[in-house]
Amino acid sequence: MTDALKFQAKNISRVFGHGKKSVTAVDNVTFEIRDREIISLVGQSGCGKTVLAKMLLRLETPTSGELLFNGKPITATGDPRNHWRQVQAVFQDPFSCFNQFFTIRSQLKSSFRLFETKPSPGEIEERVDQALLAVNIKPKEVEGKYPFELSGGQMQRMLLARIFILKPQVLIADEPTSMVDACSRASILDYLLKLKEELSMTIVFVTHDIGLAYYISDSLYIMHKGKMVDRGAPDDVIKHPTSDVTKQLLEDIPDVHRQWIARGTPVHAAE
Amino acid sequence: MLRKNPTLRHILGRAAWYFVTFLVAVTVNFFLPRLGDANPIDAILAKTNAGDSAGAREKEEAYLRQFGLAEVDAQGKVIRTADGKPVRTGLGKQFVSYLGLTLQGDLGTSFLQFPKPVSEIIKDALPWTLCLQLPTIIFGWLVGNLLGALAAYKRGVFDRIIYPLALLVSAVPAFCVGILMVYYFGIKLEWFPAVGGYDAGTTPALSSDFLSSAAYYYVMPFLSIFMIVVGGQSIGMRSMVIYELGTDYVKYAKLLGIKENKILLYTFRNAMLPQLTGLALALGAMVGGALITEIIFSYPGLGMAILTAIQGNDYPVITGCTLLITVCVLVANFSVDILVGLLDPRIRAAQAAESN
Amino acid sequence: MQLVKGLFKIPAFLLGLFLFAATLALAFLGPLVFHVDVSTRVGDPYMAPSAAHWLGTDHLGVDMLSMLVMGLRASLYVGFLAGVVATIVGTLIGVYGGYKGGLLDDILTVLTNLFLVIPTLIVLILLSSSMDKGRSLTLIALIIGGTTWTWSARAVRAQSSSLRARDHVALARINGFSTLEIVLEQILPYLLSYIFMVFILQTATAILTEATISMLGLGPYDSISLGKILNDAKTNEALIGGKWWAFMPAMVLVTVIAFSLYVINTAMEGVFNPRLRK
Amino acid sequence: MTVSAPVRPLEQAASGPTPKPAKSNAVLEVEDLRVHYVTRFGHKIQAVDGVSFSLKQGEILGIAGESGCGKTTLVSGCMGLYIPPLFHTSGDVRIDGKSIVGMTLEQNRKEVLGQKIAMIPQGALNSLNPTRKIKDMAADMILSHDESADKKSINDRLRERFTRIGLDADHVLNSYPVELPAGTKQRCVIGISTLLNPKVVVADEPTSALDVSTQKAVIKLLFELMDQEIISSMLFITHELPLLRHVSSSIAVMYAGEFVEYGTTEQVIFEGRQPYSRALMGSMLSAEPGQKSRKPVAIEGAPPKLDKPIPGCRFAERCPVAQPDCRTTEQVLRIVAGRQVRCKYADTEVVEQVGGGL
Repeated sequence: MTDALKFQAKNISRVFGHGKKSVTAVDNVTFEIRDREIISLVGQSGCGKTVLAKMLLRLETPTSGELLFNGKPITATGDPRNHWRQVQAVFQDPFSCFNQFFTIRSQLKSSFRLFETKPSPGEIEERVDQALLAVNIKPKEVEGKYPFELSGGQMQRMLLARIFILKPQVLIADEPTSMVDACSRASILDYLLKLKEELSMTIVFVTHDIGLAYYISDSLYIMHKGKMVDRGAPDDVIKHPTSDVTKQLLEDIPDVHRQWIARGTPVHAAE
Repeated sequence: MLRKNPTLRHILGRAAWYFVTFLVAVTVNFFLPRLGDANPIDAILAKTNAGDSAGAREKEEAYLRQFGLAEVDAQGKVIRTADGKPVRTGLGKQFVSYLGLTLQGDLGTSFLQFPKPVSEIIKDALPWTLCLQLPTIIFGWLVGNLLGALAAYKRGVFDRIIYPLALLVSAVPAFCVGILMVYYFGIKLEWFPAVGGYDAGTTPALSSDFLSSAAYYYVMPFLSIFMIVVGGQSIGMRSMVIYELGTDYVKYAKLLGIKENKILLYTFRNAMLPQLTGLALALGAMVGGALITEIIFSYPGLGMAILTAIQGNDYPVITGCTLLITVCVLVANFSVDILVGLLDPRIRAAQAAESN
Repeated sequence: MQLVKGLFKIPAFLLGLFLFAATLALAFLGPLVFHVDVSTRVGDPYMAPSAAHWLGTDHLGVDMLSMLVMGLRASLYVGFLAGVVATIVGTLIGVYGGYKGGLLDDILTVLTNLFLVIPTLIVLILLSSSMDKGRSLTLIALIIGGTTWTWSARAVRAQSSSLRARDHVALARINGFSTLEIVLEQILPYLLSYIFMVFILQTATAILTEATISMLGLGPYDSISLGKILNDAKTNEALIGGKWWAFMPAMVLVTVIAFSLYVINTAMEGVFNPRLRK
Repeated sequence: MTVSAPVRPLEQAASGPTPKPAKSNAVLEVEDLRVHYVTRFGHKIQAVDGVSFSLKQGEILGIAGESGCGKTTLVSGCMGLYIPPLFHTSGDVRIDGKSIVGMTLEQNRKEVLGQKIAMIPQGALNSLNPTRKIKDMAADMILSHDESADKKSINDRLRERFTRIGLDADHVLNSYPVELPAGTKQRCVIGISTLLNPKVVVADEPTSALDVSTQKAVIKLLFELMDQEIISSMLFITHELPLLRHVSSSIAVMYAGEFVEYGTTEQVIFEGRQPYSRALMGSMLSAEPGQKSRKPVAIEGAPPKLDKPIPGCRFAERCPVAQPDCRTTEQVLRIVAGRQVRCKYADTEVVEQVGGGL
């Protein structure tokens, strides 16, 4: 089953606006995502990676091209909820991901509304506890707490706990590390790996940091101005980048073992 | 040329928008009074018909023609049915003829002061209203913004006095300030004339007698509107300046060691621009409030003209005045719109992006 | 909750609340203390205040205090009804347009902007002058509410369209919430304090507006209102004649209501809304 | 030293990375600085608690730590910006040998800010006045420090400086911020901050909101300003410790208001002797081929709040190798392996269990 394709995108594009004002966010992109694989969409801000992720989530529709999920068009099931049972997401800003008027726990519990057969109340409580423990949070710690009472790292883990409850086939992780302190990024990535290992999940990891992508993924897609400019297994992409964009991205990472920047280099305007 | 100049294109776009708004206002002006149960024209016609004298008949004929209420023949005579009732034109046709006349500047004839044209009544009243409201609102806006900025910047005692005071003044309805002034300064203390626009002994002319008496009568209505505008504007400006003082660019300017008063100018200017937009939006309300002030002081402007017209069911005068006020407010809005675009680079950039 | 507690520590808020409660008390508890009767002439026109008639009589010789209580009730009724109408219409249009976006939002925005620049008072004058006999208090309230909603719509729309882009809304969508549920659970709670403030302002504005059009002689035919008392005083020369009791108490009441509501609103804004503007 | 705190071993040691500053070339000297602020609820937070360092001519000092470690408060303290609710508790800050503590705000503005010590802010994008042309804001900056400057000379100076930092001076100076792309705005901010050739430049997370490519361009520009001797020394504040490998010559790791390790870049990055700085390094990821097998370890929890004194080591709560006595014994800065370290076990193998090592 490992070679089965989860997603297949054939020449998909997404254009916003129309006429002279139109902006092409995703430009004629073709790719596939295999089962039980972590793929990373890497690129600078504004490269179209988030729009692409939203299309996989069925929150945006491609303006042209074909997007298949499990071999069928993504819109084949009329009710998008069928899609969301199988494809879920965590977002960039954990603080804006929760509704500040409800407790964390009640918001986690609302995930169960996606279930076709809703478990009993007792089972719901139990499964929430399990999910919290899976992301290393003692259920007591957050009992009765509201989102603003937790730290950014904790909130990001709450989002992941939600995924442990829903157990979707595919997880779209849109920049889940960019709003957390540098030293807690690693733990977020570890949970993603855990989801893949323990729940056989397929994960789409969206990031601007090729280093993080390299660490976690089974294949890399490099995007630039709406186009896919490079792709392949991480080691191939890193060692033999075929596009200048990838080379530049690699070059720009402040690696401790390599000469990264030198005093006295000429300055060019950064446009 | 239009392609090259986004500002000009923006101005033309706004002008077109305001013209559409004007047409809507004209439509509203025509249809609203005809919605109700008491169509004033019918009421007036009933009154004139009651006499059934030759004079009344003639007057009725004039009304019907004037307002396009009845079908007329080639000679301009009203066509009548066998029992002498005029053949009424449809509402749509009436509207078309009303629209045509309005765009030509013909607002019809007054019922009460027949056959005086509405435009003449307005011509007498308008200068009073303009002279009272224009300087008051502009001057009050400036002073209000200055006080608000000072309150926000100085905080402390200054703020603790100005702010609640402004809050009180702005909450007091315009007519209450007017009533208080008429009662205390006009009647009890007799410092100023309580009502009217000029001495009964003088007639409107460019004589020094008339002008000095007009100035004397001007003081109280001016002050009463002025206070309200100052109060409202200073509250808005205060919160805008407080907001600006907390922005990143102010923090950065402080870190650069830029002088305090320079930074203040930054914040004042940037806080002023949204206030300008606020002025445009508030104009309608201000003009309305000021109309009531005119009535309190029996000031011979449009407010009094409307009041008299309402009391006498003088429907052409009512719609004429309301239309004129609407047009004034639209023109003022349009000017402020353009002015903000010219003064604020952020809005200019947004406009340029919009019209590309 | 902490915010609400904080609110009750602000002196200005407490002052506003006290003043407003006092006017309510006068309107609804007053009749328990003194006799209210506005249909009987109890004395000569414009009798000065006395022990029997604490605020004297009006131009017809009716007890002024009774007139005030009834007028106050009418004004509060108009303010409340118009405030509710304007807030509901404005919130519906604002939330819907802001959250949904698209063509209908564009149309609603154009419509809102259009009626924002046409002076409300003018529309009110035109409407009221055409309804000579049918101008009941309720109708006036509905007309005021129906013409002033544009302010709330504009304000609410701006807020809800900024909320729409937030991640918890996207998360609720992929959680299977319906649009209605999203609006009710994800958008409205954030707007609630804001909508309440809008309602307070709309109420204050409606009370002032009613007073204004009553001053123009376009007041309700079926009721006394504070504006009508003022209009009567003005047309029957109480002002020129120095009969202060005929207009001063009504004026003070209008001012106190408006002032207390404004103060409550400003205090709430300071607590709930320090940066929401952005 | 007037503070009667327990005698710090540091003061006896003369051979740290920053030996007791010789008056000759220390530009910025911070001596046992303590800064506190008062919260809305009246709690006193000792955000900077006894920090000492000195910055030499031509040196770049990196200050690293998580958010909530007191980095930003330290910056305000160094600039003399004691505006309530921020207060100076004790200690001294000297620039060019002259103390800036106790100056009035106006004196500080005129003589220190922008002139001797300048800040490159975190969010450069909103730092420029949106309704003022770049040249006017830059001119305001010059005029605020030198009232006699005439228009012509200011103009020439601006054109020369903006050209030197790689901008189209004529176009950029006559633009409003909204008309410029983000990268150019960033550059303008750096240009304006360094207009008066300040002795010390403080870069407070200048790159944290940027993607890697823009980050590199910003650091390149700062380097060039140093090469051209427009600026001479710099404090570089960041939460990404590895970045400092390429930026600074020495690094101070800050935790809970204190320096916990302070040494040369090589020492701190590659052979840290303090659990926190080792953990910081160990939590970072790298894209380098061959590094994939190395497993980064996150530091769980968050820095303490500092509203009440913490007995013992402040990091003990989160330290993976905390020993029973760590929570009770107060830790002092002492010299271990040629750098200052605040850990009782710094010279033992215990610390080496922390962080994977790179």
